[in-house]
Amino acid sequence: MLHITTLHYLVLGAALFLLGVIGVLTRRNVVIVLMSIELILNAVNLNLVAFSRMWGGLHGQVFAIFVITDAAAEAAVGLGILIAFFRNKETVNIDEVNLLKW
Amino acid sequence: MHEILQYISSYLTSDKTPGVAGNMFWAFVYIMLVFLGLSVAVIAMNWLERKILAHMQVRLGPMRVGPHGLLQPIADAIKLLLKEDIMPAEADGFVFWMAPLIVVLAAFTVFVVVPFGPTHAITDMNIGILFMLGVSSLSVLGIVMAGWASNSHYPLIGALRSSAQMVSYEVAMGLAVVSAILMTSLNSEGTGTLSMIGIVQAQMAQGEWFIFKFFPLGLVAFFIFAVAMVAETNRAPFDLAEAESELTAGFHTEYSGFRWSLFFLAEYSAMIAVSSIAVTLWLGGWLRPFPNWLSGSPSDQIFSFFPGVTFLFFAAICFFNTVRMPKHPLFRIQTIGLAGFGVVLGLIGLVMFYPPVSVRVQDIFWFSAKVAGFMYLYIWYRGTFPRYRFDQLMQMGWKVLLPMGLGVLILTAGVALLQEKIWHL
Amino acid sequence: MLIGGIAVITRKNPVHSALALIITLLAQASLYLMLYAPFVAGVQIILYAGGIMVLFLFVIMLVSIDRSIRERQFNSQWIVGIIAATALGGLFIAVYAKGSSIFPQHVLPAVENDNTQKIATMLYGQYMFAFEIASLLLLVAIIGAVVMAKKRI
Amino acid sequence: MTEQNSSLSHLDLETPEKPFLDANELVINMGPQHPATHGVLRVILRLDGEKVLGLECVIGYLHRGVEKIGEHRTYTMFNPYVDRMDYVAAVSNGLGYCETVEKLLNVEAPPRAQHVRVILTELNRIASHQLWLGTHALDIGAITPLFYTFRDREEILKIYEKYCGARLTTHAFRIGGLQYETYSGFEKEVKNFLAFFRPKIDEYEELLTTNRIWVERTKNVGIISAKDCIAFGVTGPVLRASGVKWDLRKAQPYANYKNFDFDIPIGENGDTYDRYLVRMAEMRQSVRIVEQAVGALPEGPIMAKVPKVMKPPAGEVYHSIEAPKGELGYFIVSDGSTQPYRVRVRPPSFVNLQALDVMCRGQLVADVIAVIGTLDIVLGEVDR
Repeated sequence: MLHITTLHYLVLGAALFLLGVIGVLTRRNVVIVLMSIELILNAVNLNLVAFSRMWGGLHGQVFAIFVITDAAAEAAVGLGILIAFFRNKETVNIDEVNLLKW
Repeated sequence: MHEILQYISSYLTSDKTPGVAGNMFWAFVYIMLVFLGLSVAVIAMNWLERKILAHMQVRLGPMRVGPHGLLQPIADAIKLLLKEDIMPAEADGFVFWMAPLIVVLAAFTVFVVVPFGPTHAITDMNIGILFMLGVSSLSVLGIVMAGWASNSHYPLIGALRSSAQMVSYEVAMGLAVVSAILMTSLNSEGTGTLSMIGIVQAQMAQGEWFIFKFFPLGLVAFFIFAVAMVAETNRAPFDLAEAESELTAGFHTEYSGFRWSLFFLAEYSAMIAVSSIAVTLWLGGWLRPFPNWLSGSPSDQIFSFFPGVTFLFFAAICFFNTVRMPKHPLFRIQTIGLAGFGVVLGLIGLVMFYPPVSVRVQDIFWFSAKVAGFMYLYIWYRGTFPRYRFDQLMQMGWKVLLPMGLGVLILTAGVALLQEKIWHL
Repeated sequence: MLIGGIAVITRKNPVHSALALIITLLAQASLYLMLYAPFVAGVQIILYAGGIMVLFLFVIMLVSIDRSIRERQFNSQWIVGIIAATALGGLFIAVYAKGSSIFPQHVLPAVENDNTQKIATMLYGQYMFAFEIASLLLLVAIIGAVVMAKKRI
Repeated sequence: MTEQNSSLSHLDLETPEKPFLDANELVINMGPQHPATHGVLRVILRLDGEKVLGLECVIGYLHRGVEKIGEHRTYTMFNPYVDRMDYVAAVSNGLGYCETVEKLLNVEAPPRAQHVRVILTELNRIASHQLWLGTHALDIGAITPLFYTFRDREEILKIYEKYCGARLTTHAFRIGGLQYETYSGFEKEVKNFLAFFRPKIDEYEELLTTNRIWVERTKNVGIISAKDCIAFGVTGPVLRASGVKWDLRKAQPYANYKNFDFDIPIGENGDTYDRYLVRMAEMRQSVRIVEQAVGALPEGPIMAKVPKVMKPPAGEVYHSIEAPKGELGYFIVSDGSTQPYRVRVRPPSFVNLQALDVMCRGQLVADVIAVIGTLDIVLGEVDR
């Protein structure tokens, strides 16, 4: 039987992280960019929990909870900005976000 | 063969739930039992709701299919299954198909941790209550998906309304739950628990249901939960998502046939699920009234008669109505059917007097009786209250229940702390 | 889970992306359970799947999506983006290939019974300050989101 | 499509608040097939999110040309047609028409006929208010009152059925008096009904008046000031709920209302809750009137002397009565022949419906439904 070791989790986390990075860098839709950021955060969380399992402590899990909190805050603010932006410019394309003030 | 039998019988002496004991066979049996029980409960609930509501409104309700309309839900189910399954042309097929499945899955999965008795649960989780709240909140996703995938205005508005409603009332609900969980930690070790079975055992150990704990704090928390749970399940008076006079049927307007019946099933099982949370947290779960005061052989005996007596009572109602049936040849089959139903109920009742059965059934009976009380409340609300307006609903959630929940939480914590200090002094 | 992740960044329709992300998150919750972290898994389900994703779906439905589906999906620097990501991936591979030996092959036996209590003790004990800061952060986020989304300030 | 465009183009109401960049303004079509528009009313709503910026009613889906039909029938033949306008208050319609023609002919119904007319009309007012209460509560989400009111309305309809054979479109009166003599036991049955009905009003009130959700849904919803009411020509309970003590039964007594003792209930705020209270009080007053009328029912003939072939003198007449929904007026021009030259009806629902826009502006969508309910419109009367 194959043992799932920490390394497996880490590789999975890295792959997720990469997917997130690709999403952030290439997509135009702001909503999808925000979702890609969530992917990145999740990859980090996975690593944290996997390490916490590896060392047998719970610090990693506590940190994961903090990261989830931050993700919630980030999503709320990001989506708030998005709505304000959409109301003014009627678009959700990140290319067209080129003004700091309008 | 022998090993398998041994594996099966080894669990019978265990005092754990099959999930915790890791016995796959019994876990499977329990899952099937819960699923079956739930389906029967939903069918019965459907009939009872129509009947009770009708009698509240000086009507008779279903009377045609079977005696007193007893077979009506079955006829309805057959009709729904045979109906054409319509999907709007512009709908997003995959999401449209997924949505009812998600809602039903979320509604059924929560029953994994519902404790019908100290060992009568599929499994006992360390994070039981958290799991229940989390999984039941997943049904919001299904609702939003259903509303969006229908590609139509009324379902979209309905879906946005009901999801906004569910998300906001979840906060108040969570606060009420936390204050109950806080009460579980009031023992000599000072360790609380999130496990559903643990919560009931804590009530047993502390000698009172949490609804009476720190009177009136437990009662207020229970009240908050009771209001929030009606809003969670989108029932009257918080049924704006399905406000017939405004939005036809809300998020499932475009659904028909089998998929619609899935939503229906999910709504009723969600009602049962939240009611069982309330029962577990505040009303002592499977505990019978006064488990500590009236312990000992005579009262144990008396209380063990309750399930059987209840079924005999139902049977008696059936026989009473059999006598009252019109004496006309046309009604002969119906009369015989009603009498037969009464006989079946009576036999079940008699079986429940048999000691081994009565002991095992008792926990389940008390739990179901408490949940049934909540189900009656749901129907009663529907017959009594007008519907809230959306802004009033939000106001109620955020400006009344949320501050109340916070206050109760802080007060409970304070009182618990005081008690602990005094205890130690 | 990876399929979900890929779907997140490739679907044209943001709603499909969001659903794929939900699948990813739920898969991750089950991984947490496998890692004996039930509390984190519960939080993941409640907060991510139940809260954040509903918020996302809400916003997607508020901003009309009909137009954005038909448009170009990837921005103009996508080549640069892919190259950068590939480089990062190469870095990961290199690191893990080199350092795989430092990870223990055995699996620690773990008890899950008091996981929640331990996390609670840690949150309110050792990480009290961080916890408070997190709550402050959430407060700021609430105010920020309300201010941003409000029509007139 | 063109109809909708044209009706939208002259929807030039000034908006209470300017919507932000017009991004959120939404035009929604409610009806003509909608469970809460009480028939085939179509309402075009302009919304900012959930807030109503303005609305326009599109009517005429139930137009049957009642007034035109009147020009081609003799005075007697036209009598049953008026029952079909406000079909939940058919008796009131008939009373108004008969009295108008009597005024034109210069005859007066004998006292016994007058008394029976008052009894039946007031019973009709109760029935109409009951129907209003049931459907209004149903719109707001309380499903139970509907069945209670229909149960009790049934008793009134039974009395009608025994009296004239019809339940809804009764055609109970004739020009100059009554169609039929009362059946034996009529008085007793009416008295029995009153005894039965008094506690029922308390039952309705018990369900709704102090119900927190009901109060929240109706208080400060759809407010209309007395000034606006008068400007729009709004009459009936809607006007009285705004605080104007105007009831045609007192202001220009017809039939023999001046012989009966009753009060005019009025409200203060002119909101939906006040209209509810006013109508509940009116039911009680109706019970009072019927009680007095049935207690002093005089003997005598039921028909005045009217010619078999009615040829009223040339001229015109306007007569109005207080129907359950407001002022119901008939304007008849006679050219001396057997048929009216022109019949014009002033239906209360039609005039009251105009105020819908003012009452709904700045409210939420859910309130529109409550306000349509509280106006108590019957589309048969609006469209005629």
